[in-house]
Amino acid sequence: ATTLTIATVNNGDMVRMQGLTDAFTEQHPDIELEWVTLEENVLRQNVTTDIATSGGQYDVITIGTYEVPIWGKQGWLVPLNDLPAEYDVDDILPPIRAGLSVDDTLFAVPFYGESSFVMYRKDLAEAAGVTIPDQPTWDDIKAAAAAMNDPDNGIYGICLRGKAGWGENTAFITTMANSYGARWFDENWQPQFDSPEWKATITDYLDLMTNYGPPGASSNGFNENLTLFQQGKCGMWIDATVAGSFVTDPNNSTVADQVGFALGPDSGQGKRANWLWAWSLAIPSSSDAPDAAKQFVAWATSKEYTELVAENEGWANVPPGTRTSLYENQEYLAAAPFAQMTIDSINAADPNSPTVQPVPYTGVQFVAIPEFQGIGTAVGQEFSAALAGEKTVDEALAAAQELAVQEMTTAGYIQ
Amino acid sequence: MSRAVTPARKTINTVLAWTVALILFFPILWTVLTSFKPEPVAVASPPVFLNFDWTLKNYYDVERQRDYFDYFLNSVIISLGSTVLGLVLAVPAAWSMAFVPGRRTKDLLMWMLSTKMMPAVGVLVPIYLIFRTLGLLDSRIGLTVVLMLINLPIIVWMLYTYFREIPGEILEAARMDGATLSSEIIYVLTPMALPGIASTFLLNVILAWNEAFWTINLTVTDAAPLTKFIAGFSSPQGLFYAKLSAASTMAIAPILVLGWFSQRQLVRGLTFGAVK
Amino acid sequence: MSTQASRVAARAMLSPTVLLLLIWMIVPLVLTLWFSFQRYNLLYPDRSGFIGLSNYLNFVSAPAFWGAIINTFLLVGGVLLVTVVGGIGIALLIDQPIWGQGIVRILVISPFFIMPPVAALVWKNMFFNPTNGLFAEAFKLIELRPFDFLGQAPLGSIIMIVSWEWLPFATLILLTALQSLSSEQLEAAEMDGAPPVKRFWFIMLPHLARAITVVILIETIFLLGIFGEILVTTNGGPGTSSTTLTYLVYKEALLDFDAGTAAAGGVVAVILANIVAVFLMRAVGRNLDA
Amino acid sequence: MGQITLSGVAKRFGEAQVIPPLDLEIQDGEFVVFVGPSGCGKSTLLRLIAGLEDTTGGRIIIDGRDATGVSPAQRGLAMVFQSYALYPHMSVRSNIAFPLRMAGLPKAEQDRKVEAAAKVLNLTSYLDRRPGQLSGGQRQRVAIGRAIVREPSAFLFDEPLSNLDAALRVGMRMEISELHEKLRTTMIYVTHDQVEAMTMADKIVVLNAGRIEQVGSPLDLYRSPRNIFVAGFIGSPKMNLISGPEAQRFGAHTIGIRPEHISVHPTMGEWRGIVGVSEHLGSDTFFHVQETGLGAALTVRAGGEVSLHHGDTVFLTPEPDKIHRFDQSGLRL
Amino acid sequence: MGQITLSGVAKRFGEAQVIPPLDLEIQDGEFVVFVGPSGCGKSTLLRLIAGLEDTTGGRIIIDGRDATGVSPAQRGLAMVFQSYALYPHMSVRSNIAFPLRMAGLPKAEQDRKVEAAAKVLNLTSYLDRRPGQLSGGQRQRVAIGRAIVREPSAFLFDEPLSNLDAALRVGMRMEISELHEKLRTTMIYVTHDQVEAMTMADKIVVLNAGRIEQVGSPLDLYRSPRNIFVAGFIGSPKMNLISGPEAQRFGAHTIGIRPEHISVHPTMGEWRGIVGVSEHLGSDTFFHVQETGLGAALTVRAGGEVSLHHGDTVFLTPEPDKIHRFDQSGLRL
Ligand SMILES: Nc1ncnc2c1ncn2[C@@H]1O[C@H](COP(=O)(O)OP(=O)(O)OP(=O)(O)O)[C@@H](O)[C@H]1O
Ligand SMILES: Nc1ncnc2c1ncn2[C@@H]1O[C@H](COP(=O)(O)OP(=O)(O)OP(=O)(O)O)[C@@H](O)[C@H]1O
Ligand SMILES: [Mg+2]
Ligand SMILES: [Mg+2]
Repeated sequence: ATTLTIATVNNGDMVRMQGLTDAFTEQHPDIELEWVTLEENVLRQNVTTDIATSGGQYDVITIGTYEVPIWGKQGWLVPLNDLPAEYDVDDILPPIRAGLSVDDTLFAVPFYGESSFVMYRKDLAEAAGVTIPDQPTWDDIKAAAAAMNDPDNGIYGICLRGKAGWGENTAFITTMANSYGARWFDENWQPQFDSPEWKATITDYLDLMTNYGPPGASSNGFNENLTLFQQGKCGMWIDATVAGSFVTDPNNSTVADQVGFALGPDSGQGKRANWLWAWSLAIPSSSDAPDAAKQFVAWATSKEYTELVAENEGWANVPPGTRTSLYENQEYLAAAPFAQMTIDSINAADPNSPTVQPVPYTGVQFVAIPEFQGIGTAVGQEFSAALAGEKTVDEALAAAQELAVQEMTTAGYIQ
Repeated sequence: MSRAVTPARKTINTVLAWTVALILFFPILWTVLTSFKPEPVAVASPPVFLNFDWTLKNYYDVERQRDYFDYFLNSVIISLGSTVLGLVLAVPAAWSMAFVPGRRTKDLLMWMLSTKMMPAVGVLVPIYLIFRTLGLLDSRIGLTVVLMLINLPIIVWMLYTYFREIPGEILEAARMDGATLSSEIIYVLTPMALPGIASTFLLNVILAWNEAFWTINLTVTDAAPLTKFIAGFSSPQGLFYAKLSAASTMAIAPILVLGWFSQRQLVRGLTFGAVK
Repeated sequence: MSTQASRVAARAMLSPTVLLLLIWMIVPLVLTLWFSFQRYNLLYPDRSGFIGLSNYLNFVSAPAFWGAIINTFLLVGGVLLVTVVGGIGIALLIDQPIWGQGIVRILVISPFFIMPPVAALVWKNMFFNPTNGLFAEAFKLIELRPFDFLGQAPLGSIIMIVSWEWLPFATLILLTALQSLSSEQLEAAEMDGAPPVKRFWFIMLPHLARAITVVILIETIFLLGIFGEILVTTNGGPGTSSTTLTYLVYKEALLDFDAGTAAAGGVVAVILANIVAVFLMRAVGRNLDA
Repeated sequence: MGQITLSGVAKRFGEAQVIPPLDLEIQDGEFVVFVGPSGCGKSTLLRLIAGLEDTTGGRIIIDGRDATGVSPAQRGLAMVFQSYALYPHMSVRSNIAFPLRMAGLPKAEQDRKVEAAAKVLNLTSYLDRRPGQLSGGQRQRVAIGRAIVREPSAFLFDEPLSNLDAALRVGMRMEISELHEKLRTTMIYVTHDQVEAMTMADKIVVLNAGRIEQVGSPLDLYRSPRNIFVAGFIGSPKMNLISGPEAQRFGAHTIGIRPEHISVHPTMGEWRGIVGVSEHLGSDTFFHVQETGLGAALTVRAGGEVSLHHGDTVFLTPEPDKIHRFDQSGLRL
Repeated sequence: MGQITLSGVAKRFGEAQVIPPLDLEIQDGEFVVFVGPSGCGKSTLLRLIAGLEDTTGGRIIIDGRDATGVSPAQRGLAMVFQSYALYPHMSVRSNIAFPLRMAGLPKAEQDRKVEAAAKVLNLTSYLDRRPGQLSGGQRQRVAIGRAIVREPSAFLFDEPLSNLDAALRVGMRMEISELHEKLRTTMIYVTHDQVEAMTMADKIVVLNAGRIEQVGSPLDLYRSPRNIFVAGFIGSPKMNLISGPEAQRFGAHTIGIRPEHISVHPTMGEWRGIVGVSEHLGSDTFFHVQETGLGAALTVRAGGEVSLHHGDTVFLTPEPDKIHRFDQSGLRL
């Protein structure tokens, strides 16, 4: 029998998939599955080291929209253009599919996709006498945060990511910057942290967080904020659309029936603060069982699998954000109050034109170059230092600019 | 000083010592307690100590997600294997250094220790490439060897300090009695140094068990020990304190229990020559 | 016991260990040195070649570099201070006759058995977390605004975690050393009119000198390599306020996958570690011989 | 001054009564030696006097003041330990100065006193060494130096010479005796070496299982031991003890006669026996004479020139006035 | 058999010539004792014979066979160490059986031999104990037992009794002598205790700084020491040595006279002096007589009954035929 070693990230959907693979192995008795489930950072380290050195340890890997284009270009991933017809590649949401392709060659299939949006507490908003429109501006958000903030009772107006990391605070702040008209690099790859747009972004971000945010926000990531929101400690939370199902899950959320959703805010410049991300399954070229692996990834991202989940766990729990057909399914739309907002958010994101001004890179909340992980994290650390009160806005931006210039020069983008 | 300690004095000491001990132990206790709480209770404010609905659900969830036993087995194999292998190499080496010391013996020892100063992250890529070439990635053997090499200097040093306490005359006596070198080591030295060897063994099993860089980076599934197990629980989505606690408890319990049962040997031997 | 035969045997029995360690040291070191002069980013297999000292320049001129060196010393020094002072205190305490000595000892040494990742996760989430952590709850109890440990005092918090992990080790060694102090010496000092504090200062502390050096040596070796705790708790931040040298190398190696710069960083770290080592070994060597 | 009185002093460790209540009077300036077999309580008694152990009963009076509850440092006594108990990390000078430093004496005075003590003890050229660099005898002298500078009212020694080799031991023995001669301070000295006891003591206290068997001058004990225990303990080689008919002939249950009080003759004498092992020391020869019909082999001391061989028959004659007689319960008659 | 010949045997440790080339002949069955001051090379010489150290020169011939390069186990010698060097983790039985086990003897035979040795040494009832549960003397017997079972051609002892207390030492001394009497195997015995040397040896080898000062029977050495070193070393208390005019009167550079060969008289005699420290042992008294005008204090042995006090004037008379005369270079005239 063939053994597939599958590296996955330890989030709820992936863990759920592990529980449902009997269905797959029954169909494919000659394939055995071995799971490596890791925290995101560890997963990325392990998988990158392996794939870059052709270690050949994995047959299926879970990677994001950031890695796929880079690795695809390197020839490290097996092309997936030959998936069977019943897979219905065309059903995949176009922005997602675009993010997972290089020159029209698909290198990974999406397991779930997400954008970001605003989640808020209807009850608190009502009590505070504010309304949050479905398409809010940052001013709306500020006003609402101020109104709902009640730290003496353990309720904070807004929870945002503060923990340093290119996939953590940098991702969020980049989308915010996009909506403020800022960009990472100009067309000559010159870092732009010295621009007024960035200064406005960070100033507002810090204002929000220091005035209305929870304590210790500089170490809050997705998960910390999720916990806070589920405990009812946040008035608003702007984060991944997948959180929609968690905050409305009565088993884990104390505020399940009080959550409202809105699109990512804008500042009237035509871009909204929302990202695009898909955890996807890909097959390293170094895999020794690419065919079996293909069968697996096709199964795991198929409509059939979606139905399987729906059958076993309910429609609210199916992996969202990958297929058009899902958002046409009435059962799903009924079970998932956040579904419409999710698909709208996804469709509002454009990896090829993330911000107001032109940029030389693709990616909404990241820059799809290999150096971005390092730079993005280092910049994120500066922001989190500013959030922790260690630096002023200007110092943080100056430091970000300096290190970005240095890295980009070293990497040869800036001649 | 065997003067009677007054009961008052003893009481004060006892209270103080217990306070310190409980403070130091509290994080572990809290983790274990939390592992039995339902997730919402785990983050309840104010914190709940004992009066909650004790549940094994977290353990069940954790076990359902991962085959704990596979990881556990790897941890056992790798930590015991590397320690035994290390001892096999180190006993003769320490014999040489302790009983036939040369002018350079001290330097040699210090050099061995200095090999531990190389930051592991800096050499990960070279080692990974070597392992790939040798086909040792994700193999218990490879990991065992690496952990053995990492701990070898410590093993040698510990054994060296114990051996030096053994009077050379006893080995000479064995030699006069017709023992060959190997009989001398097997029948005389090793049994005599047994407390020291036991303590070395324990310390290194603990160090190997808890090693979290090479074990995470050089394994995938086949050889993955409990450190890798934990790496999958550090922050999943949603409330996770209770599950994290359950996973943590499962990862540390075996070595903690081993440590408790053998703490006497460990404490007795843990001197590194600090006590003459 | 130095007959020709035994010397030959000694050399034969020492050589496997020495040889293995030599290989274990030399091979990665040589490869690291080689990489450190190469442009070698795992993510750009095509861009490679000799680039002289650029990697070193990059590493050393990174904005975080000097801060990292200072942080490294602060971390190592801080943990050493806490564990040695605390270790002496606890050793003195549990050396006294008390009720339940065995259990107290078991409790005290327990943190030593905990895997560093678990320790870091538990401390971070269940203690330091400013909204859900126990410390926050404690602050609330005394009506204070919760303190954001990892945000406001990142290095201090990490020192606290690492000290917690290493305190038992220091305590154990110091306790054994303390127990080896002949009671006659203490009695002599008592007869000589030294009150308890002076007995500690003039007799016990000098007696512990050797043990303290050993604790410092062993801990330093392990502490210089610490980055897992940092990774889990603060990611080196906020800013670079908890970035140490090792963490910086980690960042190059496993975040940027820049094997070349990481190698250069590794070499720099090795050099610095060895400078520390030379001082340490001198001190220890002297203390161990005496 | 250094007059010490123990009245009813007792010590028990848990269940074990190590010292049953005992009384003892030590005069100022006396050199008192405690002897007895191992484990008889010599050290314990000394430590009770020093204050290093608490008594479980009775009172210790030092110079007329009840010192029972007083801390060791306050009793004004100095102790020299078997292991020397020097502070290994301090120079000889600092070791000797330590009690003065603790007493808060000015530095200059400390130096003066240390120099003076060093001179007395011939340590002047070693003052800057560490104890580890000294020979056993020198270490012992440092320990004594540390005791002297305090000008205690009495010195307590616990087997101070037992870690030294034979030759050094003889030397140090004399040095301590001379020191006593010079200082005339009370000294209490524990040993289990009876040569030390005999040669050094003004007064020997023989202990056995915590009880005092006899107190007296060395020659008193040698000449008129109060019981068989003391008779056997004092004198080397041991006194020959004979029970049975021969003893009854002297109207006693047991008689004792020391090896040096028996004369040897090849052809005539009181007892007949066969030479066993003989030990020639040059100056003397000790013969072990077997098959005497007295129920035990006798040890006999003869001059260095006497030449007898293994298996020779000899005749032995005790000096009649040197025969010790003991009753059934072991007491001297 | 156990005839051992050293010819030109030398040993250096690095720069230090510890043993300059020396020759020595040991006959089969002899009991040879090496004595000398600490550090003179006694142990080193013994270890050279045992093969535990390599010689740096010369040849060691055992029973006519050149054993210089032979491993310790092959030389057929057994050694008893100062520290006993018992295997603490083995029972007494296993300790004694160890050499047999190493030689691969069948189990039954091992048992037989162990029982036999245990019987000789009175260890039968302790066979199943661990060394840690034995007293010092018993341990030493086990060490000897381990040596006996190998039926070696010679026994080597390195200060086997120096860790025992005085009383036990005397007993074990006799036991070893008796063992030699019984086995008649060559024994080489290192000690720095001259009483042991005198009482046990057939032949004493006096070493000084690695050189042999004199070889001879105990009484030879006592009566006619070849030089001042031997004269001072053998005999206790030490021989009194007098140089200067008084020695010239006897036609020598230095004369020596032992304490036991000087008689004391309160009013008349050859030399006049003042009594210093006196040591009363009961059986004997040693007086240290000062201010004799001879350039040194003299030690004098008198009977136990003689009563002289510190400061008394006494007169001393040496026995003329017991005066030893030495020339300028210290050699006997
Ligand atoms: N701290 C203690 N706890 C219990 N028993 C003790 C303690 N110290 C001494 N003993 C017991 O008291 C008795 C007397 O001991 P001590 O040390 O006074 O004897 P000693 O005459 O000095 O012997 P030695 O000549 O061997 O030094 C012994 O039986 C010993 O076991
Ligand atoms: N392994 C060695 N390396 C260097 N020098 C040594 C060694 N062993 C012994 N010596 C030196 O050789 C000399 C003789 O030592 P040895 O042990 O033979 O003396 P010894 O007569 O047995 O003394 P003791 O009576 O103290 O046992 C000493 O000066 C000693 O320092
Ligand atoms: Mg004692
Ligand atoms: Mg010797």
